Amino acid sequence: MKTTLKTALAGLATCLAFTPALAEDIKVGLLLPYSGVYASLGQDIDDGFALALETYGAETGATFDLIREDTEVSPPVGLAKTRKLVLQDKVDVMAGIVSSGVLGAVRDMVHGSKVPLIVANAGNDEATGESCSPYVVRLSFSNGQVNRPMGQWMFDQGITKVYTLAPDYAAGHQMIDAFAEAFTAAGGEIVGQEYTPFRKTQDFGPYLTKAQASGAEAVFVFYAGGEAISFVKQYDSFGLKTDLPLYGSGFLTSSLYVNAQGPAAEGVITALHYVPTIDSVENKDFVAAFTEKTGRIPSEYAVHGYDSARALIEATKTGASDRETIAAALGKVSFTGPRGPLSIDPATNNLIQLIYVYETVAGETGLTQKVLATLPAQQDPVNGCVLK
Amino acid sequence: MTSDPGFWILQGLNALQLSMLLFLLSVGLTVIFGLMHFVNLAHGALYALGAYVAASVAAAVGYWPALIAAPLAVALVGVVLYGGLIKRMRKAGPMSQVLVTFGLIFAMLDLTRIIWGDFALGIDVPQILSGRAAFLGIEYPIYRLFIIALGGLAFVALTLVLSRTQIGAMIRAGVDNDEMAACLGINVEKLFFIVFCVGCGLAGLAGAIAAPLLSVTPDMGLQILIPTLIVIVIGGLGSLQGAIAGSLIYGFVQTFGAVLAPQLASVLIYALLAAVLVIKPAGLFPAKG
Amino acid sequence: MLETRNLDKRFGAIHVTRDVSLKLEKGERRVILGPNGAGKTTLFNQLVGELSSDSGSIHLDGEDVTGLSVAKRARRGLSRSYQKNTLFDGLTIAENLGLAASVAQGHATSLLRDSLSRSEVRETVAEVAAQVDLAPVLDALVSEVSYGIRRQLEVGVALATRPKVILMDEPTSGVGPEMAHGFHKMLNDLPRDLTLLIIEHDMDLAFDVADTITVLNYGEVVFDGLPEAARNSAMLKEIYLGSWEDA
Amino acid sequence: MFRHTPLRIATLVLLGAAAILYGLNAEYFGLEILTEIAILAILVIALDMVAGFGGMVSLFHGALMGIGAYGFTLLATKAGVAPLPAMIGAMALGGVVGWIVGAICARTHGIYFIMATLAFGQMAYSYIFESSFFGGDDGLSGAPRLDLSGLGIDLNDSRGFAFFALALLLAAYLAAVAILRSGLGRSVTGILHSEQRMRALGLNVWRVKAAIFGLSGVLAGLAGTLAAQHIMYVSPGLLAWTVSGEALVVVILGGLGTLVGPVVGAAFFVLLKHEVSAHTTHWHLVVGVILIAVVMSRANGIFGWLEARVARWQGRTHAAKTGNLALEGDSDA
Repeated sequence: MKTTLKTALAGLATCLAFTPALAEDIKVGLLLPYSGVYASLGQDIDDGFALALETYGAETGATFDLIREDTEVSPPVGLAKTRKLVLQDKVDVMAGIVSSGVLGAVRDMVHGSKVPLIVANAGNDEATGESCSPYVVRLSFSNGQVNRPMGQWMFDQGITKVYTLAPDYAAGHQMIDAFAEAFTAAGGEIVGQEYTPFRKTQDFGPYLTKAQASGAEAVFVFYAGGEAISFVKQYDSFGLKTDLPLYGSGFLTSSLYVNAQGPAAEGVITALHYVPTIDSVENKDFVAAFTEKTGRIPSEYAVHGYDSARALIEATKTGASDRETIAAALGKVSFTGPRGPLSIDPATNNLIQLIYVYETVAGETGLTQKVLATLPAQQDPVNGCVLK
Repeated sequence: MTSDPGFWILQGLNALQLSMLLFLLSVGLTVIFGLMHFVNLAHGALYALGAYVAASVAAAVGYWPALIAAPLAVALVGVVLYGGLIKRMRKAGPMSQVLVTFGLIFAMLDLTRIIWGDFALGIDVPQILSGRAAFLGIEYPIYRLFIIALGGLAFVALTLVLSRTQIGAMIRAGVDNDEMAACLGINVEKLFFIVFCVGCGLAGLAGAIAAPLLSVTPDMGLQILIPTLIVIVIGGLGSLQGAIAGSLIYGFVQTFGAVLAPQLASVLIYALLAAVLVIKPAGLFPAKG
Repeated sequence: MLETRNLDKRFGAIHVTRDVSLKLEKGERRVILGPNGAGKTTLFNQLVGELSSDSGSIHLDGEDVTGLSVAKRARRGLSRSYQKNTLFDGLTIAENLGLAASVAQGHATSLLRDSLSRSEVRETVAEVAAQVDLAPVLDALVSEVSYGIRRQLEVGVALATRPKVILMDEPTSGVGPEMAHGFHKMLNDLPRDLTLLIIEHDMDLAFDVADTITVLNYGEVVFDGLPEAARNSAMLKEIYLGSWEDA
Repeated sequence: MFRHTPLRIATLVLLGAAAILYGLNAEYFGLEILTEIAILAILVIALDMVAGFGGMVSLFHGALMGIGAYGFTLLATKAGVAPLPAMIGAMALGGVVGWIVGAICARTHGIYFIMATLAFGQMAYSYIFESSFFGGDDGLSGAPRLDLSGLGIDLNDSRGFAFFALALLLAAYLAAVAILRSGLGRSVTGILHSEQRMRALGLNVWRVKAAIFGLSGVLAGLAGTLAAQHIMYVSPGLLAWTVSGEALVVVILGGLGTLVGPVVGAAFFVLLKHEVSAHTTHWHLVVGVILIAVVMSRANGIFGWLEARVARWQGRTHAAKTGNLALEGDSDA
């Protein structure tokens, strides 16, 4: 077997080279989709992670040995790769995980083996709710966290009747539920809801026609990736944008693919925990460094990777160097990054962060994000989480 | 549900638009099958290729050249495929064909990823096709009307070609009985070649017109493949009427299923397919009696 | 034993069999003659049920089997052989015969043991092999043996179901006249209570086995009687000379 | 009809020895691969039973495996059934669903059969994907592994589980051989060679097809229960049509209708996938090209090619010794 052979050779090489044994050589397993539909997200996270190690690596005495594994966005594959990292490579810490399905699949393995996992994307509420674990620390977002503030904010803008649309899977339901709960609590009314078959809906025409006939004042949606592109373009082509403004979770008009949506995305107002146009020193430095390194504007995914590595570095600065101590230290990190001040919620291990409401507008070089409001740091409800 | 007639007209148009897109895609596949008894699972991949070529050309020189370049480029790929693979696999039986073209799907999926990357692409439609047309008290996107018109035009044109021209007569004879057609002095090889390339070109055209509507992603070919297969199996392999009937059935069941019974929509069409196969195993309009 | 009443079959505008009525007694050997396209094979397909009839009825051993499926008719004792070899090519001769015998003896869906290793199946295989002169080549693969042996096996497979009636579609098709006579001798040696309906192309060969002769032309029965009468019939000579030979 | 040729036995013994040797020495990931091969091998044996011996090219087998996996997980977690009866129940479920689908599709042939099975597979996939009872897209976790500690075997250990999977593979193989050699198996082969003739002999073809499809479903269900225990998690991806397609690819790569070939194919496919994906994310391209090359070569897969080579070599020596049987008959055709 190639893998076995490689490990053996690597071991041999280590012996021969006789490097002075570093007490803090930390093995990091990166679990990301390098192929499949989310490969571009995986790449952004990976680039962000690498950039943070370059930028802040010198601040800690530890060195990091990265082992990359492709999860193929498939839960079984992700779980197999996690097991490999834990049992064979004996990593000290893992980071990554784009899809909630993969996170759900690996959670028990992570918890049981007590190897800390820094979640760098997957947003399912349970991961830092009822199935939370002291070994799972999330540096990205939770589905509820991103959308809940929009409920109050939209009501404050004078919108009282909303129609919602999302793909029919767990994340879609969680995003919409969080928004709808907050919106109705503020006094608004959800006049209609539709969940479209996930990854099987290419033509949103029938649903848009329904939304149009619903009597709503605005539409709130969650879509991401290819579905987001189709949705925004079709929404615009039906001419709904003027009479029935489009709001949503910020993934709808992510900087990663907003330019594929073109002018159709102009004027769409969404909320997210990061946009590349945040006006702060930390963010400007980050955007400049990332753009120089990759030639791309960083997306929220790049920030997830960047902050995940940053959190790991912060944890090692406290002297943490093995599974147990890193896990403990990760739960206590706090720093100010491109998205503003971040800290980890001691009750759930989810991070606490600001939410930005932004409008997609035409800029000098394509579309850009105009921040309309910065909503206060969001902490999720405990949702039955007991960290033990 | 609403009693506003405009709502139902709009949904009818949505259904028709989906049907026409599927028709463009399925007609090539079904005629290739009827004539050559060849099952080309890679048809969806050719559609994706058409969309990518269209996206690239449109980004460089605009939409109209893209609409012409995409079918031509895909037809050219068809020429290569025919010479390299299809010709040799014609007599190999359905299973070998399914597998070779399954391999092609794998290969083409990764090739598009290597050439165009994983990021989704989009195309903007020209001014004349953007915006909406108002009629019957409703407003409907012009681009979608354009798709309906194009599909309808393709149906009329193909019907005329098949019923009025010499090559159409040859194709009908070939579908009916290829051995007999060969006896009548028809150059069957050449006929196959032409039909295959035209079929590929139509898939490319479908990709090009779908590109501005949907997002262009590497797996769009896989996503459309199953609906296309359902269309031609329901309609009956090898027949033009079958392709149009299957497309309309799929388009309307899918659209109104989504509107009236969203929970059942995706299972509904498979149940319909299973029912057709059990009751009329050769489809509703089989090419042969 | 086998009787048809007014069988009809049309393919579009073509009337393939027209008002065919036949009656075979138990143990009767009847040969059906007729030029190509006379509807002989269509009639066979109707008899065994591979084609449904437009009108008319079929009776086997006194029972109306018109509406029954192919398999059900076969289980009631109606067996057939094909003009074009329809054998199990990848298997041995013994396995071909055994498969037929095991279907007839009801072991074909048994999961518990190999149907071919059952003693009653093996007995049948041995008997049939003796009847159709296949005993020496039982272990040969069908794909390895000569065409003539395959023709013998074609009849053997039909026999192995131990039927009451066998319909043989040109059993000697494609073999030379000398061998065809040998073939007919083999048929004559079959148990006398077995009813045979045989399509034969060559008139002379027909007289080897026929108790009675039926002639089909354009789907209609144009002659039904004893071989002697057939030999002297002017009408048959005309058909024979007209379109027979060049077919 | 399935025959054990010396080549087949030799291949099996070699494969078995290699698997045991490897299983005793491999590290964690190697054991995962071994388990993956064993599970895939059971699935393709089930598929070869119907496709290779019965001519029923099914795109429903991924769904059958998924049904086994979901059935097991639901019985063991939500219904609180012990793992062993849950396994048996899930296999029975695979058998029943297989029988029903086989019975319905038995009327269709060739490409229509492929399409009909595809339709049923997609129906099952869509249903599970969208049903919250089945956990939807996120799937279900918590599938337990069988407890064999009474026998001194720890299935929570990768090595223990890998050998458990190998043992079940052997059992599945022997079951398939027994089925193919039974009266039913003989009839299935008869149908493959000439469905028309079998019908004319009085066989109820429909019943035989449904029965073999059901039995194949039991084995596919077994593969599913193992997959669920292996990753202790099930997701709708198990039922996707591409899983059935890949299983078919493995059968073809290995050698259709040889039973041993698909096992070889499973080992080859899994190893190839891991080798290639270690070097590039474009492993689909490599697999696609290899598949095209194998099918285009007209050989019956890797093992079929080997058998043909051996047969040619034997045929030469055999003919020299005994003379060709075909020459004995007095052929004039």
